[in-house]
Amino acid sequence: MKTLHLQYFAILREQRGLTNESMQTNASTPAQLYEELKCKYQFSLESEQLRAAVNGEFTSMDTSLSDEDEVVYIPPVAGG
Amino acid sequence: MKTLHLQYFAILREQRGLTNESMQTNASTPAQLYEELKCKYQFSLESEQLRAAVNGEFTSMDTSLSDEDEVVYIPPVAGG
Amino acid sequence: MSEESFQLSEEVFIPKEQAKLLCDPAAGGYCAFEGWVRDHNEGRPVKSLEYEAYPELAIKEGSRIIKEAHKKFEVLGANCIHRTGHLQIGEIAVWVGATAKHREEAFAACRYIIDEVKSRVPIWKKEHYEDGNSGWVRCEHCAAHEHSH
Amino acid sequence: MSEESFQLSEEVFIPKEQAKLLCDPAAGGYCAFEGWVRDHNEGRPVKSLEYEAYPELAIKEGSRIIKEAHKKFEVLGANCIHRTGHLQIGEIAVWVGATAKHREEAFAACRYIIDEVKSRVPIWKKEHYEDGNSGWVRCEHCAAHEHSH
Repeated sequence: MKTLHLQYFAILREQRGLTNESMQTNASTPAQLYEELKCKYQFSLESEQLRAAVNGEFTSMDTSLSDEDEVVYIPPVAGG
Repeated sequence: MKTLHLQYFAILREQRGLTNESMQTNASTPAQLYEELKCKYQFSLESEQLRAAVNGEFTSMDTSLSDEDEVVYIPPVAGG
Repeated sequence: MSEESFQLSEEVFIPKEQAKLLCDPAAGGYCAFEGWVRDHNEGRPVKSLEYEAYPELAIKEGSRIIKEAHKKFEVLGANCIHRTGHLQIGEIAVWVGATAKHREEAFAACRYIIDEVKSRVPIWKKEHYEDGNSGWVRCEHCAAHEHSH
Repeated sequence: MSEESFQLSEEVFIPKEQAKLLCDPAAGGYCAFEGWVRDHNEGRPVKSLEYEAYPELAIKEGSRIIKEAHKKFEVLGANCIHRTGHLQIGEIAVWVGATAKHREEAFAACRYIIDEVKSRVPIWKKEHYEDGNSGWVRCEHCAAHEHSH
């Protein structure tokens, strides 16, 4: 089990009902973790629509997660 | 003979040494008139580099001039 | 190039003050783009907009885009500032300014920056409609789709 | 579209005041271009610039260009103002602003207007160089050529 720190933005923040949380998980990639979260919190976005950021930088959804990593899922952006 | 009114701008104004004049001429087109003026005042620009405006509107260098027309030669522009 | 070439702002900002930072006697052309909050989107009347950013990464990614513009085009200066929070119709959501010796490069850089910012920088837009509904742009269609099943 | 969509100005003007005229709640994008007096041209240090217009025809042709931009692109508003007289380094020689629902059209219209204005509107530019010489841009090469023969 590792501890991960999550921050939520935009639609994910609203659907989760909070801005950040820490959790313990066996998920080894952002993609795996998202499937867990999606199921638990009924997120409407599919994994394929998201990008992942780990420790403040964009990364692949299939990267390996380490203990204490900060994970953010990036829904489709719409700036400007 | 017809009377024509000329306005000069930019390099033509400087080479002519005045901003406008009226003159009597037998020239029947702006192109013909320009050859007359070029010779008389040693304008440096060639006829092919100029556009003509008659009575405040662009026109062909080969248009027919009428008595009392206002003629302006447009050197290559360089706005902005 | 300043470290603050890409900024987020919770407050109204004055484009002219941003433009001043780009003054340069070698610059012959200055191109600016402003994104304004429109009163409608895809036929639906919009009352206001909310912008939310992931600030840390937004600033990183935005600054990278400005650096790319410097590499791709012969710009003398380029800046971008993006609002966050609740905006009313007519407010400026994003401003981009770029200067160059010649206008071609100023236009190209300005266009590049706004295009990339809109597609890459983690900023999200929630539209509040006249009818009382609201939705996250580019995220809600899927949501609606999910709910209808 | 206002009759005064293309103007000449002997005095310094404030772009922001021009931009205000383009405010429109339906506009999502605003693109502006400013031509600034540069401190050099083709490698030669420039001290100041002089712009001379044939006012009657410049305003007619400039207004035609704005009308064309309205026809070619879905612009909501477009304006252009061009300085005349003696300008110092850094001063704004020309300003173009265009608004549209979407940024693509705002960029395209702004670009179209400045390109056409520069090539079609009867305005001439005389450069005063640091070395005391001066010359009418696009007219003097020929002059020099003539004199050398």
